[in-house]
Amino acid sequence: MAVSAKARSSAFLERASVEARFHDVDPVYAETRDIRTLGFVLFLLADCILFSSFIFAYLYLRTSAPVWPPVVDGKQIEHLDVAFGAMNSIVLFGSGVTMHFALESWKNLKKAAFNFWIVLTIALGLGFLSGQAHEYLSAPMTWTGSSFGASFFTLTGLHGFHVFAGVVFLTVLAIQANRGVYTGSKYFGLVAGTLYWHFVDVIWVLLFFLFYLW
Amino acid sequence: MDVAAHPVEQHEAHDHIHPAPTGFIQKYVFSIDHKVIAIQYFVTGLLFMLIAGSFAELMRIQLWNPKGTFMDYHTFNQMFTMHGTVMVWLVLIPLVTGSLGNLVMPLQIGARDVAFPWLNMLSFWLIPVSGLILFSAFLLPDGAPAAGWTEYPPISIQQGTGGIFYCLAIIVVGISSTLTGLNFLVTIFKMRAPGMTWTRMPLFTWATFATALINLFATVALSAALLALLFAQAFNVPFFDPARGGSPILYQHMFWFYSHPAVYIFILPAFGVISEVLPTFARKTIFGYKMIAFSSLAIAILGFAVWAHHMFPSGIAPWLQIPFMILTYLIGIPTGIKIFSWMATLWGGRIQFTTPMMYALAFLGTFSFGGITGVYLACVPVDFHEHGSYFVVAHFHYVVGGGAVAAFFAGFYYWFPKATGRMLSEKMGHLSFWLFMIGLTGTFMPMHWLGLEGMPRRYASYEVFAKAFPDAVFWNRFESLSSSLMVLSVLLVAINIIVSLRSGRRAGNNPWGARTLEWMISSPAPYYNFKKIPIVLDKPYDFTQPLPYRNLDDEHQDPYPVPSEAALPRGATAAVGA
Amino acid sequence: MTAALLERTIALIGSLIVGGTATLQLRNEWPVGGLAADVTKLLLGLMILGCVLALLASLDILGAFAS
Amino acid sequence: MSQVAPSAPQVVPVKGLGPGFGAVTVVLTIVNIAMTLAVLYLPLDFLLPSESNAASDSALAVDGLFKFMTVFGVAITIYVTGYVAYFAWVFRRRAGEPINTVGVPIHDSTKLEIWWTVLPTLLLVVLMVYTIVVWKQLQFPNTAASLTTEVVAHQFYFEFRYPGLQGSIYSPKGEMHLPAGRPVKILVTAGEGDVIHQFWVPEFRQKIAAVPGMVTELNITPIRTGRYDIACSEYCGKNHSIMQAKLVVDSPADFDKWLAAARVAAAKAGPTIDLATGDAGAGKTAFTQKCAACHNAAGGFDAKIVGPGLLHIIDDPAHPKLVDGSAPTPEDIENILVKGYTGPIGAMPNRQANGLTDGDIANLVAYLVSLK
Repeated sequence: MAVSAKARSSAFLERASVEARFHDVDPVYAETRDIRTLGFVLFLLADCILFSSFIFAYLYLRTSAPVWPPVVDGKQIEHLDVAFGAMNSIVLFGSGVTMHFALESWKNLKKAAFNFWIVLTIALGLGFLSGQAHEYLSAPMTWTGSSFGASFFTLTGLHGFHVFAGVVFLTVLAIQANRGVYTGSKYFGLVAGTLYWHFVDVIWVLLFFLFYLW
Repeated sequence: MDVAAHPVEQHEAHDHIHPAPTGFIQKYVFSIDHKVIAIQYFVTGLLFMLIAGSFAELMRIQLWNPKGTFMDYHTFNQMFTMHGTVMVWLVLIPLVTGSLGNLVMPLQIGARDVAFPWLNMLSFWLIPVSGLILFSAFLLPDGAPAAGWTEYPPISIQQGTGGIFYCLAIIVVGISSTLTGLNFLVTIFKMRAPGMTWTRMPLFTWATFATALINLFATVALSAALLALLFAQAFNVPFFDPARGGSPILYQHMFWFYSHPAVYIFILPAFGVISEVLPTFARKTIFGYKMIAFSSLAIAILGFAVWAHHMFPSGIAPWLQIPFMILTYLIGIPTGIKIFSWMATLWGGRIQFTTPMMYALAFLGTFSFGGITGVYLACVPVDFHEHGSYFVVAHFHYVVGGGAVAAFFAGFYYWFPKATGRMLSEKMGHLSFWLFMIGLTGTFMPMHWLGLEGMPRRYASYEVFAKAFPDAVFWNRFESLSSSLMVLSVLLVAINIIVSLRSGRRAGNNPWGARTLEWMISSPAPYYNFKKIPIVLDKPYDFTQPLPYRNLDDEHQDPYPVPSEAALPRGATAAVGA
Repeated sequence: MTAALLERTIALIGSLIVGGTATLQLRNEWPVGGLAADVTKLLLGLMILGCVLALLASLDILGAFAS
Repeated sequence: MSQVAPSAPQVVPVKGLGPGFGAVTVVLTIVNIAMTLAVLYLPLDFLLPSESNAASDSALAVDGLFKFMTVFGVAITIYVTGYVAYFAWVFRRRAGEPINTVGVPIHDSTKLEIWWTVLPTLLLVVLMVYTIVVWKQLQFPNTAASLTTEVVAHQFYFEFRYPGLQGSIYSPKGEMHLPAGRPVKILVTAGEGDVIHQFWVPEFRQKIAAVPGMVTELNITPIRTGRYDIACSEYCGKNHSIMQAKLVVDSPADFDKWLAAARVAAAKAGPTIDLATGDAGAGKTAFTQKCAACHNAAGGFDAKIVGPGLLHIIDDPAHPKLVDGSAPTPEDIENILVKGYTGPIGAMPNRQANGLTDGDIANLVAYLVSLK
């Protein structure tokens, strides 16, 4: 789906003419959209703090532990399965890419393409969640066993909850888009959904590194 | 300064006016008008203040007798915990940011409402929900949470399910204040009147901006700490259990990372109120506008880096104490700049002793004293003696009671006419002021030396200490009596409100002759605030210059506003220009 | 073809495809201005970093603990 | 914007620094000097911690720092409240003053602002240096401690241990004894599974937290004999208010006499059991009869039945048992077998209740040590 710059600019011109024909661009909307975008980005920043607090807790406990991964009942917990983690991460990053295509196709007023990509994104999101469920079932430690389990399950659980909320968010967006709530020029909901989805990907980049690769 | 010199493109985007709210529910219960929400915050805040205040009174009665026979220890522990928790999260933050911030900030920047009115309504309605969860903990078999408003594990998670209700309630109120912070930030960033650059914004809006920064970024860290505490208590997750790799000190780090910025959430809007009240009643421009504005930001940012001064003797590594001590000392400098600038504002003014001004002048005294005892606690070796003693209780009640609450009352008496269109009674105002100040001094001044002598905090009985220092009994009784004066003061505020709402004198647009935008419209302001969004050309504070606004709703606005007779103490005015 | 090997190959190929597409998207998005676009660029960049991490993990360069 | 009522502001000028500014400054300075002298030299025992009740070298250092800050704190308070009151009075609106009078239009003076930024910064730098000097003396004393004692805080009592004597020689109502004039290191922790307490002796001007699973320390040289109160200053549960203990500072001679007497008393408490004669096999049978009901010999610390699992009890790195964080020694197992143990999960009966002879204890210790 790589689009060359020239093709992109023609699409841009075409879209601008479409918007002009629509005449429904309310002058206030540009203002409202900027306000909502700033509000949503600040919300994502606040969410970052939530994860960084738990990451601080994980780092604090890990650096003050005599040995890592910690010993429980005389046995040292073995490391997490990196291969499965890598595959699961790719599923989530893939859904980030497909979501980006979804928004691009909506901007280019290709509703069919939008539906295809957003459904694919939701599917990949659910795939990641099932991967996480498998990871939890086969995890070498329990939530209450040690500080490693406490940090791992709390952080990835919180992230999993955010992914689940994202899937619900995207499903609602897909339904609303098809119901015509969003037009060619007024689609802030979709922008917010994409930003949120990319945010959830980036949080996983950090968690993947902290728990699997370090 | 005529308009031509300042080409300002007309923001027609703001000019649309939503249809008026209809019906009682939409107007007063589920209203999205920031002014109505401010009044809702105020009423809820005052109600919780009375409840938490009565908890404090029960504690004072308990401490009347060193043997502490009035109530059993566990009840007393619940009392000081709920007093602290309710005062911090359901009284001070909602009153200072929700009530004053909501009422004044949108008006001062010339906006029609906050950026997200629905979110504003949700933020308010989370407060009663949180209060419900918190107070229903009293019905639990083990009663309300009883480990202090800090709820340190492991004791907080061994004391019955009250701790879980505490976590849930404070996460809910945390969501509310995070959303309020976000709402105010976006409003101040995006919805200022045309021409109002950052250095032309009123100082209360500057303070609300700095507070919103803290609200947005610090409160979520608290939600994380309480979520971890909830998991630790409900699901036995070993974050804080040393036997399974956890560390009790970890909670203290996560908790105080929020809770020190939280005390700046109380005090920054209080600074904003003082920066508005002093110029108006000294009839003189604020001294050092830029320094005061940037000091607010400096305090907000430095506030994030000092949290471990609450944990000096708690077992953190000795070398770690020094950086936090130094950073805490640094916060003294911007605070000092503010206090000296306010003093310079008084110099050469024409000072009227209205009730808001009385509170503002007293604030300069009590808050400075509280700030200085804060330096004692920031100094590590001295803190080894004073931590966990009544000296700490004295310090923060001077800064919170004499600082944030006194400044809140100044803001309340100052903006009550704008919110309701009625003047409050000056006589009752002065009486409640003196009761509050005398009560505050009588209650909390003796705590300084009780703490220095060695009376620990959170003790339901102090027999052993009283045997070592017999004068402790006298001072504790003196405090218990003085605290009743503060109760009278708050009750008098309530009476003053009820009386004034019914028969207070009409307050016109601008009873105090102030110059910020909220005084340019009617009292109470219409739901859309401004028919035409004004244009701002300069800072509002210079009383010798005409008003720096264009395109005001009131064509015949007097360029040099003067206080109305209703506002001045009796016999203080003469004919204009005589 | 053990399960682990299958996972590694999926991760390897996947990280190349997703990483490549994401870089393309970032390049297309680069000229666009505005807060939403800037934040998207930042997040896409970090996601590309995530793909690189997944790539190195699949090749057992990172996260190769002698378990 | 038509010019309506001509209420142009009437500026009330101020000559120089204002009427009586000099006089007020002089008065405030005199009051300040008087207060400084009072703070430094008057024995304001109740208001300021002073020599009369300082009982450790660190107390003197902290009191010096406290007085230094009080001098400047009092000065700032006097000048701030003094000037605010003076300004409020001198620049008040006079009765009958025209309504449109306004103050002098000065909105800043960089000279003044530089002064009140630089001066507080210098003051804080001086305070910082002085504080770090005192802090270093408190945290890292140069004289080695002649005695290391251990304080273990439990819910609602302190337990004091002295070196050379196995286990605690004091019942919960016991007193802590310290020698005057000798540097002492006090290791402080809380009992296993207990909560955070704080060991505070106001007369020493020192406190440190007692955190379960962590050892903190205080370095003190008591300088005055006498009886003092130890208080717990961190909320630790229902009876936090009555969690106190007595601290007796004796003269060095008295202390040595007391310590020797305490050692004899501890020795008489029970003949020291010769652990070498222990036989693991016999220990195993004794274990199954008397201990298996509450303890699991095959499981780790978490394998609780009533008490903790005892596998790897000796060398389990994850659970530092003893006060100073090192792995338990056979003597400690013997001590628990003799004295019993009250943990958060339940209480273990002592040797009389379990009916353990010396031989049983030696065998059990051998068996438990063998559980690798």
